[in-house]
Amino acid sequence: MSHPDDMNDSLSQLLLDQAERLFAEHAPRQVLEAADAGTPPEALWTALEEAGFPLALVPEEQGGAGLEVADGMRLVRLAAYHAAPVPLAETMLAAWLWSRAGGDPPDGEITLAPARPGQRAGIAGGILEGTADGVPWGARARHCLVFAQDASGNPCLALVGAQQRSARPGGRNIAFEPRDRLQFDRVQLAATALRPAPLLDSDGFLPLGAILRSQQMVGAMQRCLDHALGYAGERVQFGRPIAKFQAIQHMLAVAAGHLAAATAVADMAIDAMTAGETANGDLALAAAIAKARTGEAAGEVAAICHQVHGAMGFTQEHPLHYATRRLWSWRDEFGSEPFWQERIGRRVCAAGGEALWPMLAGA
Amino acid sequence: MSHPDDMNDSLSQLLLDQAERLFAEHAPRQVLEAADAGTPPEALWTALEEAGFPLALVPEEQGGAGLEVADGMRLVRLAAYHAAPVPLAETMLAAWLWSRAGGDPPDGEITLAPARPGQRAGIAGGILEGTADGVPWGARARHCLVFAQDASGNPCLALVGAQQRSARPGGRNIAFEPRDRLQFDRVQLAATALRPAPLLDSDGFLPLGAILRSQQMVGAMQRCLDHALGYAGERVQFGRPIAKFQAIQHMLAVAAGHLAAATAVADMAIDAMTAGETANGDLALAAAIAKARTGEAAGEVAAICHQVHGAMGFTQEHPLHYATRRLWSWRDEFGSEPFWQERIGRRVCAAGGEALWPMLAGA
Amino acid sequence: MQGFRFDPLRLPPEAAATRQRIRAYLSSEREAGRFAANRSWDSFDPDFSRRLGPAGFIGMTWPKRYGGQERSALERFVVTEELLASGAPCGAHWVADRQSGPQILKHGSERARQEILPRIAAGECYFGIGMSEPDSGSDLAAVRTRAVPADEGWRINGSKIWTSNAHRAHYLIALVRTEPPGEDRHAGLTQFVIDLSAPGLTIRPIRNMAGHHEFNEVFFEDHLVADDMRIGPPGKGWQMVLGELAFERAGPERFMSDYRLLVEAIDRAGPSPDARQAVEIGRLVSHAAGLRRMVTSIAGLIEQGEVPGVEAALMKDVGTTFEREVPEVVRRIAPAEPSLDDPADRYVDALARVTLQAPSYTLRGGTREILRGMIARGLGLR
Amino acid sequence: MQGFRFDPLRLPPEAAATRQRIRAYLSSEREAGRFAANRSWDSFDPDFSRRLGPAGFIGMTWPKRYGGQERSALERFVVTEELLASGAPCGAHWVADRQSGPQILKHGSERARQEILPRIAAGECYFGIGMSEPDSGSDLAAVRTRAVPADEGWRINGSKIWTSNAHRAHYLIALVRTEPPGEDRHAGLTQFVIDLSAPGLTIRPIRNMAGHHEFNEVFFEDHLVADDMRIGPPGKGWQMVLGELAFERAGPERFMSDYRLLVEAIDRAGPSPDARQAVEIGRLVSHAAGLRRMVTSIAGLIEQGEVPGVEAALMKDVGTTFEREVPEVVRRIAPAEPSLDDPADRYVDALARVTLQAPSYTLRGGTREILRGMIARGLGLR
Repeated sequence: MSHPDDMNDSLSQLLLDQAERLFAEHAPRQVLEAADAGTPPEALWTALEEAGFPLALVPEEQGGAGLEVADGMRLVRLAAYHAAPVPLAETMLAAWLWSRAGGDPPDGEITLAPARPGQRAGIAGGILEGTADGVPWGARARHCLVFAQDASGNPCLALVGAQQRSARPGGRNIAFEPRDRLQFDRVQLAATALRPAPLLDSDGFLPLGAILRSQQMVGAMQRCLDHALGYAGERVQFGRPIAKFQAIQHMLAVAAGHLAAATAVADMAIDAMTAGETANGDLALAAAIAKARTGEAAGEVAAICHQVHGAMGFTQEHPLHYATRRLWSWRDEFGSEPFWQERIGRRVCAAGGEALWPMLAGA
Repeated sequence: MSHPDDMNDSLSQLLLDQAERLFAEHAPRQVLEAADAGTPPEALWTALEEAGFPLALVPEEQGGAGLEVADGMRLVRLAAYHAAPVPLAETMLAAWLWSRAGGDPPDGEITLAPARPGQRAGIAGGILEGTADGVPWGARARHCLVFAQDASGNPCLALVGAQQRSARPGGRNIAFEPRDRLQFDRVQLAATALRPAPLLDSDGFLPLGAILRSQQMVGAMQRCLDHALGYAGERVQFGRPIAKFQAIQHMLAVAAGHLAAATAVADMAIDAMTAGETANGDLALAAAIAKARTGEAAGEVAAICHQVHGAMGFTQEHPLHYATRRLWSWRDEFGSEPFWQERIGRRVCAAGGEALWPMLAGA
Repeated sequence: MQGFRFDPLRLPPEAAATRQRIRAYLSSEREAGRFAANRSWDSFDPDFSRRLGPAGFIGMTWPKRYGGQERSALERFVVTEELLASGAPCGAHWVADRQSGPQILKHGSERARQEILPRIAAGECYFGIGMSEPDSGSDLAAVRTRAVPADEGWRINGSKIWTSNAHRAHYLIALVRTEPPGEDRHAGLTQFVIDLSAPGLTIRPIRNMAGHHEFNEVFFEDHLVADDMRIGPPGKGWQMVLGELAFERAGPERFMSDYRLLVEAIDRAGPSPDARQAVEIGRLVSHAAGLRRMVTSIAGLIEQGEVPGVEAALMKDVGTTFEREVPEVVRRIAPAEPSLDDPADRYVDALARVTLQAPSYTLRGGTREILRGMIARGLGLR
Repeated sequence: MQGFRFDPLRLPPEAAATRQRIRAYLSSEREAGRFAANRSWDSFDPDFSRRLGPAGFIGMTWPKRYGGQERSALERFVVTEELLASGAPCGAHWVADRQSGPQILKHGSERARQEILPRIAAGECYFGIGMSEPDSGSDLAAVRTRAVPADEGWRINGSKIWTSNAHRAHYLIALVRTEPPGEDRHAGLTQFVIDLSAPGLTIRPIRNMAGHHEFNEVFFEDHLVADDMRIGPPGKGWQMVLGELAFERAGPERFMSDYRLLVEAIDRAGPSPDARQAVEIGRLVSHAAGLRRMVTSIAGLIEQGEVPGVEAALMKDVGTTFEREVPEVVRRIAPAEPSLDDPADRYVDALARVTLQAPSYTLRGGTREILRGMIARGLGLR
């Protein structure tokens, strides 16, 4: 398996090489271990900020790097490949949205809330009210971008500082990434901190969050498969590398198939995001397809790669789990597979069987 | 793989040997081909009647062989192993039920109606009214045992002769077994042709029919696996029998696992039927579990055995399809897997999580 | 992944135009009642093909001098996927258009090109595949049918099996041994175009388990073939066949064989499905969307002149796994007792036909086991 | 199937009586708040085991003179399945009761029996498994730890890995090489009971990916073991280990490791589940019912003194496949973001723990691939 950056893409090789070196230097094994134990990787985040990655998608005139969406998502995959324990993806997305809403994104980590289906926040008279569970790095992020609807149902974005919300920290997903409960208790927003939300409908951050997690799962699956291919080539049993056993070969072929399919739908979601910048792309459907298919692949790839690694992959010592625990966490965040599958299915059924093909191939 | 008669059982080896010889003589390849083409295997049925198999479960004093239920089900599996294209299972069950209702079972094929979920017949004033689709050998059977409820909802059995119902023949399942639509159009029943139904509740024949099909699927799966094991040992590719490839070995191991699990639940259903003779055994749950698990296994075993056989198994020449087409048909008859799974699930959920274990292991 | 190329591809504007053309054509065919929907690329209907050819949708990428349209591989791709989506009966011309014609164009003699390609493009000339033999299915290099030089060209003895439509096709391309097997078992094989109307051939039907006659065994007894019906250099048949297989495996038919069953199941579930139906249909659609993008990427490789062997193997493995799932999933959310005797119920009919056909999806064109071996080699495991 | 014996078995009346006894015992334990439900046989709780032993539920089948109850294997079986169903933390005594004790009873010296078995039965003495080594996991015959005769018995050098609880158990049974490897690679191995408190041993913890310390690597440096701590004849360790593995694989824990997650999921779905939840739960229950019957049949074989090697392999393969499915199915019908930080939500907690544990189900006690190879041998394919 190769690195995400083997793909042909428009992001300069320079930038991805820089990111690669950055993660190699600042997200080595010890940093992942420390993050698991509760010590945030501050040097990593500082390095990312110095490289301008958190604001990469923000136009240059708003203080960002003006990176294209596709290249930004490539960076998200690479960060996930390295299991970088920071809210880089969330910050990139939040900053991008805020800049598109006309705001200048602040420095520091920015998270997104609500992040779960069914949770909502409301705005009335410049006052924000709501609760959100499972917010990524919710207690630690310097800012939280909140999706809320006003009394007329208009989608808005509110940029809320750390001092403005109360947090119940201590929750983590099974990758030990912080997932906190935030409460917005009659938060009075400054005029510049509340803007009409671009791109979003009543689903709030769910579709774009689902696309983020899909990209991340692609990166983490690539890492799993790289681990498994390496291990299968080295591990000798019954006098030969286990890579020579047909059972191992076929399992890994299946995993490669899942990864290829997941990559395809994750790419498709990037196209939809890109199209959404200029036209009314069908972001919701692309997000649903990406998260549903990628999440399913994540479970399969994680299972296969663990099976190939045997007991070794089950240990804390072996780095496989940094990828697999993220897959098992991310597939359930911003809507699990059935949540999105049901969305797709209802839409397809409502349109009828003959309408499916134009939906897939274009009208 | 072995024959069904390798099991330790109480049926005399004599009787099973006799059945084995009978099927070998009267249900050879040509008979199966002819039945597929629409020619009923009359000699086979005559031989079965002469051997007393259709009435095997009927007490001796009512003209039967007084066979135990477990032994009768063994015979059903054996007939399915041989893909015998006759309604032996249906007749055995109908005759058993009718005799338990106090009637003397008639000669000839007896079928069961309704055979599908959601279809019902009614009795009022000795008059039977109803329609049933997909009735096994419905047009050809000399009698049809009809499950009907009277105005008070009491379950009844009506024995209806061929001249009393109208049939729309010509339907077949994909094993080319007749599945006809029967209409009971104000059928006036003689007093001796209508009796309170033993063992049955408002589900009518569904649970017992499901148990029959489960036994049959076990027999047909055994045949599939026998075919596949034989073929894998003979077929040479890349210089060795394909049985020596790990991929083939593991596929067949999985199939053997499904068969073992299916056999276990089919045996469990036999116990419940047997218990039902004397006590109030939990027939409905056992039937649901048997059909759900056996039907699922049927799809997996058929798929694996076809994959092992390659193109050869896909031909009419190779006998594999006599078993697999039956599996694909039977799994959907008398309620498909989801029908029964939902029944189980609703019952389990209604009782709560802690009640599951006593349900599985006994109170 | 090393060597796995599924790069994003945006179809060019001319492909969009072609899509509108073939859609309009298929609509008019359907409206005129000229084909029953819910057929697929294994349904043989020469009338359909004889109309489709003159309409310009067969041999599209070939030079005009051989009856082609000189269109891009991407336009051809669009036409194939639209044919599949509509359930058109494409079986008569499918193999000729997909692989035999391209082999002749690329590696055949000028005579073969001139005599055969225009007739294929006209929808009048059909091909079977002559690879497998009774003792060499997955193990193609083990073929034993032999060709020896003869006055007029070559004399062939042996037999081929599983040749779809040999009884109603005009030609097949046969892989035969022209040199005794040596150290390199892939050496010494050669491909020939076989005229099925010529002497020295006997065709034995092989019915499939649904009772249909699609397959055949073709016996060669001193069958003579001219040297200019050879495909590629003598002894290089293995390289030829690998190229042919990449085309055979690379198309959208490797995940769309039972696309029409999915369409019928959606309509069976109706506009207000229950949660089970919605979730399962949504899942299948998410798979189909990924596969369509993968197969589009492969079409892009073909357009660039690549031979996407490993990518095609991977797509076919994932795609046929999906095809195998479709009937198993839909029967669970829209229960029915499958039957071939009730064609008026299009869902039940499609379910029955697919159930009986599905085992072949993971066999024909390379078994799942062969494909996974190829993928594993692409991953560096072999 | 040839050699696959899953004969129907009706449990005898005394087993029913034992079931009532263990249920009453577990109920009183639970009511006294002495164990958190939703643990399993991988939860190490010596306090629980030290109560369970004196209550008569450990070493039940052994002779009374070794602290046993002289109960049938079927009664022991009933106790194990009830422990698993209740989610009791059985990890401390599980290995000793299941396989180490029986090995000592059957093949150990009189001293070993007298010294060790009564302590196991009292719930005070725990065992680890000493089979795998860093370079021999699935390929057990490749063990390189060596024992050579020494004055007092044998001197052992080498290491064992994945020994659960070596840091808190009292013994392990180690498979070591006592003769140089020859033609028959299964010959020349011997099993010994290793006292983990004796000199010449170093235990290195291996944390699992959830951060828990269960596994260890155990290093032997001139570790001395008395000859009467040998299990079976010298050089016959392979036969010993096969018997031990049959017991290791034959129990209900091979499909019930995450039974409590299923229980929690049922309660999460509630008494009026939607169709999806009902169907999926019903499906899992149909699997559990079949597996329970299979494992009951195996208990019957054990009661008859058989060593059900292939049946145990088959049941473990089917059973662990089921165990792997449980979390994947329930997360789809009762969505939740799994977390270890919210123990009050018993479903989320169980889902998180099982998700992290599940990869081990198809590895520990023999990988899926090893088991399928054994089944294939049982089918006559190897």
